[in-house]
Amino acid sequence: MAVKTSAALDKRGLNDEQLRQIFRNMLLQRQLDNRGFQLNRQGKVPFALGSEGHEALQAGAAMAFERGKDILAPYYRDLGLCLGVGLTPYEIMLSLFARAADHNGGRQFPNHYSSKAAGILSFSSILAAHIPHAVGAAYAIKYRQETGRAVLCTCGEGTTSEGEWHESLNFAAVHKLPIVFLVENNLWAISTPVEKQMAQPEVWRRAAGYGIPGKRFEGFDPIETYATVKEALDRARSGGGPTLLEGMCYRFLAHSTDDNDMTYRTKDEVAEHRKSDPVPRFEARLVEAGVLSDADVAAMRKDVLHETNDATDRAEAMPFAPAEELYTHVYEGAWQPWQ
Amino acid sequence: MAVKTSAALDKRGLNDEQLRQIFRNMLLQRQLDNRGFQLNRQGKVPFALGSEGHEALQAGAAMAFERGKDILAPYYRDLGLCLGVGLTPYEIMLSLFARAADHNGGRQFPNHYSSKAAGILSFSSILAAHIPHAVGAAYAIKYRQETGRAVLCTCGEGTTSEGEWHESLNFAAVHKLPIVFLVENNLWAISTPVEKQMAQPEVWRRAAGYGIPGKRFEGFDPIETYATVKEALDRARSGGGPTLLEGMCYRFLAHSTDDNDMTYRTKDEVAEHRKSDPVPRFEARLVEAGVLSDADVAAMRKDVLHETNDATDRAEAMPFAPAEELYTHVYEGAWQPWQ
Amino acid sequence: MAVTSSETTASSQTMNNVEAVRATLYEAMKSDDRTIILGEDVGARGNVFLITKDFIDEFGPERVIDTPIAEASIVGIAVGMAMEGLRPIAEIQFADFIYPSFNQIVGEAAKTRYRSNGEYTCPMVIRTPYGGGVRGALSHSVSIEALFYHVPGLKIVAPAFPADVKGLLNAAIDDPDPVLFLEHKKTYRLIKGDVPKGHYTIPIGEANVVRPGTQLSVVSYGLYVHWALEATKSLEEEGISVEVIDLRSIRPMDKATILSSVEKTRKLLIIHEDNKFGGIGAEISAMVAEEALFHLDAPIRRLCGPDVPAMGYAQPLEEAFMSSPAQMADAMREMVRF
Amino acid sequence: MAVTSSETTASSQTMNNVEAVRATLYEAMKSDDRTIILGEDVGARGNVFLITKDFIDEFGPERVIDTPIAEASIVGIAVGMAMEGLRPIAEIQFADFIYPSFNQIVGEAAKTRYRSNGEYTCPMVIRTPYGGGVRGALSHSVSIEALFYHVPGLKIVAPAFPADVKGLLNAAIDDPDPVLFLEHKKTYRLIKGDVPKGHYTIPIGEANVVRPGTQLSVVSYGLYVHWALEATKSLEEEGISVEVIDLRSIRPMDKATILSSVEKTRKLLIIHEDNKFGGIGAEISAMVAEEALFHLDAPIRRLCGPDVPAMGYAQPLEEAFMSSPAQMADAMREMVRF
Ligand SMILES: Cc1ncc(C[n+]2csc(CCOP(=O)(O)OP(=O)(O)O)c2C)c(N)n1
Ligand SMILES: Cc1ncc(C[n+]2csc(CCOP(=O)(O)OP(=O)(O)O)c2C)c(N)n1
Ligand SMILES: [Mg+2]
Ligand SMILES: [Mg+2]
Repeated sequence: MAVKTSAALDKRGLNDEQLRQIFRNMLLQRQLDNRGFQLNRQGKVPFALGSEGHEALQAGAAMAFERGKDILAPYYRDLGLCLGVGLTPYEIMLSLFARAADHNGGRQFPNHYSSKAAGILSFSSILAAHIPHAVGAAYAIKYRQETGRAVLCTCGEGTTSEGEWHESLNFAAVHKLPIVFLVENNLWAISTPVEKQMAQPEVWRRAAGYGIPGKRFEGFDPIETYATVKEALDRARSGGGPTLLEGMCYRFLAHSTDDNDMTYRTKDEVAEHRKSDPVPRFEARLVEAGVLSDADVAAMRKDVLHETNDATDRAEAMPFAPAEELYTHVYEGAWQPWQ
Repeated sequence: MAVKTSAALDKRGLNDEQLRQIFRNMLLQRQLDNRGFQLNRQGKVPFALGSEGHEALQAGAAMAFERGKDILAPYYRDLGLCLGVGLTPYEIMLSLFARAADHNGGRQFPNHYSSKAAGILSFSSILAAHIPHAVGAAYAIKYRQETGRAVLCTCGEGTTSEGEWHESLNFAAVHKLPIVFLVENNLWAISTPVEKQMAQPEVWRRAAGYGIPGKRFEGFDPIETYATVKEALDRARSGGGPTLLEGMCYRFLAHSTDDNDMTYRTKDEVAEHRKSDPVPRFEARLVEAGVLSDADVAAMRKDVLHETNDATDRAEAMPFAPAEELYTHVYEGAWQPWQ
Repeated sequence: MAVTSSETTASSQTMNNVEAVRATLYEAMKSDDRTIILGEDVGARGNVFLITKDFIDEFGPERVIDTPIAEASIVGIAVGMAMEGLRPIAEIQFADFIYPSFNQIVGEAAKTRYRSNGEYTCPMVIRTPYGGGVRGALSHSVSIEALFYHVPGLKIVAPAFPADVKGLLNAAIDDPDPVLFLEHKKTYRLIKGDVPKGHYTIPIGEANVVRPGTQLSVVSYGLYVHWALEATKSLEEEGISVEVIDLRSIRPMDKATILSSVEKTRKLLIIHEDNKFGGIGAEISAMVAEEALFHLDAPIRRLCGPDVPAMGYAQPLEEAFMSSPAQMADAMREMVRF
Repeated sequence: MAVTSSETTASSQTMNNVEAVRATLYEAMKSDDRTIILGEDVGARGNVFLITKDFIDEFGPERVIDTPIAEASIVGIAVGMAMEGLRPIAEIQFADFIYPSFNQIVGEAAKTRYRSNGEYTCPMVIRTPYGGGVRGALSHSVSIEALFYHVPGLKIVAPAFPADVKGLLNAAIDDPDPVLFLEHKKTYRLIKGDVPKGHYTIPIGEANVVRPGTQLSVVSYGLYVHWALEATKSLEEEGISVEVIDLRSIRPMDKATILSSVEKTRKLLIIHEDNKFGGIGAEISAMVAEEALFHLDAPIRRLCGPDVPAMGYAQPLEEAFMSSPAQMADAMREMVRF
């Protein structure tokens, strides 16, 4: 996973403001991740899960998403994608603290972000189950002839082993649906390395079997990610059908606060990947290219920390849903099955 | 689907006796198929299902199977394969008549052949559900280091859309299991044509995505089929891992006696494919090559008819399982849950 | 598109169950272009029972989707369509093939509203033919209701009469939540009846007293309602009066109707085709034992399918599995005489 | 490999439930090389609860298989292994993820022996942690027993005590038919107890009277057995004598033990964590209403999880779902005073 570091930054159509937004998203992801793990250590939340290593991929992909038009069908590791399409750190923290004001009312695990307003579909913890939903949503878009709209559907590489993944890609291909399947390949599915998940380790190569385009890209590079995802989304939006993308990245943290990754991988392996950490890399590239000054970066970091602190405090101060809320939204209307 | 018709028959390692066995299997399949539909019209059996058009593929593949060693995990259209690995017409007729002496005791639909003695796994009507079983059996073979054994697992092209198909191929590839996945592509899944099942119509192209060899072959040619399946089985038997094969054929009859194929395809389409009917084609090739004389063929036909008549009569004369049999084989041993 | 019918009056038509399903689906397709039918062989073949015959010609392949053979995604894609504003009607060709979609029904469709705190909903119908008596063997005969009736978030209906088929299928299509719509395939052509013209719904969750009586309450659903009615007729001559309740909806279940009947007759017989242990009858019985125990003059009895995996294909194995009207009459007689 | 234990005598050891699972699996792996463990993260990670920690080093990756994330095939491949002579123990990482494998469990494993008229069998175990009280939210807390207990051909056990875990897991592994082995994850480290050394089995299908009493029979299983016992202790001072039955096996169910207890106490309270409607309690209640109606001095009562899709992640939503020992004591008191 070599990342290009040339002074002459090829912006692939992004303007400087967008580049700064991408970078700010990456900083915010990392800050929020840190905060989650910190709060867990402090005993304030029973569970947290980080996306460190996925920042560039997610910030770049989110920049290709059209707010108010596209639909995102994410998975639990998509903090940066959800921020990038419009969720606020406050909403993220409401999810972490499971407060009543959370989109899910504190019902779901943290990181299971959904927001009808932001175009983020609701998903469960059951891996791959959201992928047919994304396909169904893409079908609705195509059926209503809403050109200019597409669905971006993500999952980890481990999740591509599920039968529902296969069925979904096949159906989307048959119907040439406006959807991009973005696989975030971080080389691990909890403790299971890619070699135990698939005999040939390049997920994108399965695309040909479905008769759709497939591509692998460097997910540590947000600009390449943006350009690749945008090309695929543009194709989807204009009737060109689905694409299977595979962004290469790495999971720097343990799977979650419940996991100890040192039981199955070595410090050295993690350290080796840390050398290509996309956050400092991208910072260096932007500074080198004059998109940001060192002072800008420092100010941005301060700002991101402040926003995270503020979101944490505000969310923490919010109430839980009362016990009666256990009984709402089972069905619409009057029938109360527990009576 | 052009079939070679050259006088100089390339036997691909088959001896004349084997060629005659293949041809006889094909004749027997067709005769038994006819008999099933006939008995249904006569009101003697409520259901029949034929494999016309699959004869060459199945007779050729069966010849590559090693009796007493290999395991067959078939599906309901595999009359010829099951005959080819050792089932008798009498056993076929017991299944059709659902008699007590049937391997399944008359419990399952006809055509759901299984026989522990012949190495044929038991399967249900639920499409693709048998494919992981075949993989599990292949795992057992590899785990016990029984080289020289392999599993031959078949399904229709329509069944490749199921999630379990994907999961099975992936697992078999990861573990380099001794198994051959043979897809019998007859262009239709009941009324659903291949174009509605997959965006690119070549199933074998999915092999690369799993990191295993894949190959399409002419399933109207039993010799090519034999050679292709044998190569793949030999690879499996000697530790070379799985292969995905796709044999091209056509379903000449309706899906079953419950189907009317004229609601979704034309007489012309069927007639067009009938022109390449593998049975007369292979007959002509064998006669031309001197493997069989016209008189041999006539004798063989007579013999096959006789065998079919005999099997029909003997099976029909057998009793049904008594009602009490409903209660056996739920569990082993003493617990009778219905009491 | 004309619906086949043998008799027609100004306000109603005689049709069988399969015609009622067909006519109702047709009207739903006509009246709302958010309605999408998807499943195996629903297009050119018009479904294996010809329920959607010619629909594809009239409504196009975008609205009548011949899916690949992949039940998990048939339901899962319908969930996504429903979340995004369409009103999908997914078909599982035979109930026996619903197992691969269990995750999408139980884990996803039934929980979408709940887990999103009401932000996303899942208005969809899953239709499927179930039940035996048609020589369907192990995998074309099963009853599946008990595998799903425990699931909050889901509704389940299983009508027995053509008019109920129409009213409940309309209600299911209009329902803002996922509904599993079970059609007993043996009743498809066997059961005929008057069906009111025009759009109407029958509320999901209301049972129907299809025959009033005084000495015994029988609760059933699907094919067995008809067989139970047949049995009661033979008992009439013996002076035995049996009340028959057609459950119609399995979840929600109409407690009130069952309880008030039992309070009157003081005896309860539950009859269903599905296996006994953990079947629908278990909940009915438990509910009555909880709420009307001291109204009972006899133990509650369940006449159900035996606890074996399935009916066999061979006729004796199918017949032994099913309860006949004669067996039902015997059970009724015994209970009344208790 | 030493099993962690706090106390050891000549004939038994003190361990918690998770240690009992681990020790039993270890012995099965040691004693029979047809035993294969397969599932997600069972290898280097040693399962998410460390149940199979270090197994892969001792028994090798051929016998401790880190599968791809694909539950249908985890179970389906185990079925094939079992048909071909191995003795697989498949793990579903959390019970909530068993849904995608429903087809393989219900349609295949449970019917293999039956459909092949006994020619093929399916001796395998599916282990999975279930249940709430651990802040597992919608998809790491569910109870799944009622989705499977209706299925002939399958056996289901759900032990509550370490000694039962060992005895029943051994029985499941030895069983010639498929067994769904449910481990309440909240009891994993919470519940400790004496476990006899050496190989022994506890017959599947036998309940256990864990506390004798005279005024009320309480039937429960899993975590709630412990909470019910806690509740009975507080009632002792009030002079209330409650008999507590730990079901242990859900299918087959031990009718005889339940009936003889109810005949003695004349009152029955069923307690489970799973939703009420169609839950295990429904069958228990129905069975008693059928066979011991006139022995009852009070309506049967079920204290169960509410009929909502799941407990929430937020603490109030989890606590509101679970029945507390205090609520159990209240229900017991009410019934005894009835
Ligand atoms: C159906 C299902 N099976 C298993 C799990 C448990 N599980 C949660 S995350 C995970 C690993 C997923 O790996 P991958 O798809 O690569 O995503 P990553 O976490 O690496 O981003 C597993 C096995 C689950 N949530 N759902
Ligand atoms: C899980 C499941 N879904 C649907 C069916 C109904 N069904 C039986 S055969 C068939 C078509 C299968 O087509 P294909 O795999 O191409 O095999 P072919 O019959 O053409 O040989 C279908 C849909 C089934 N048996 N199982
Ligand atoms: Mg991963
Ligand atoms: Mg086909």
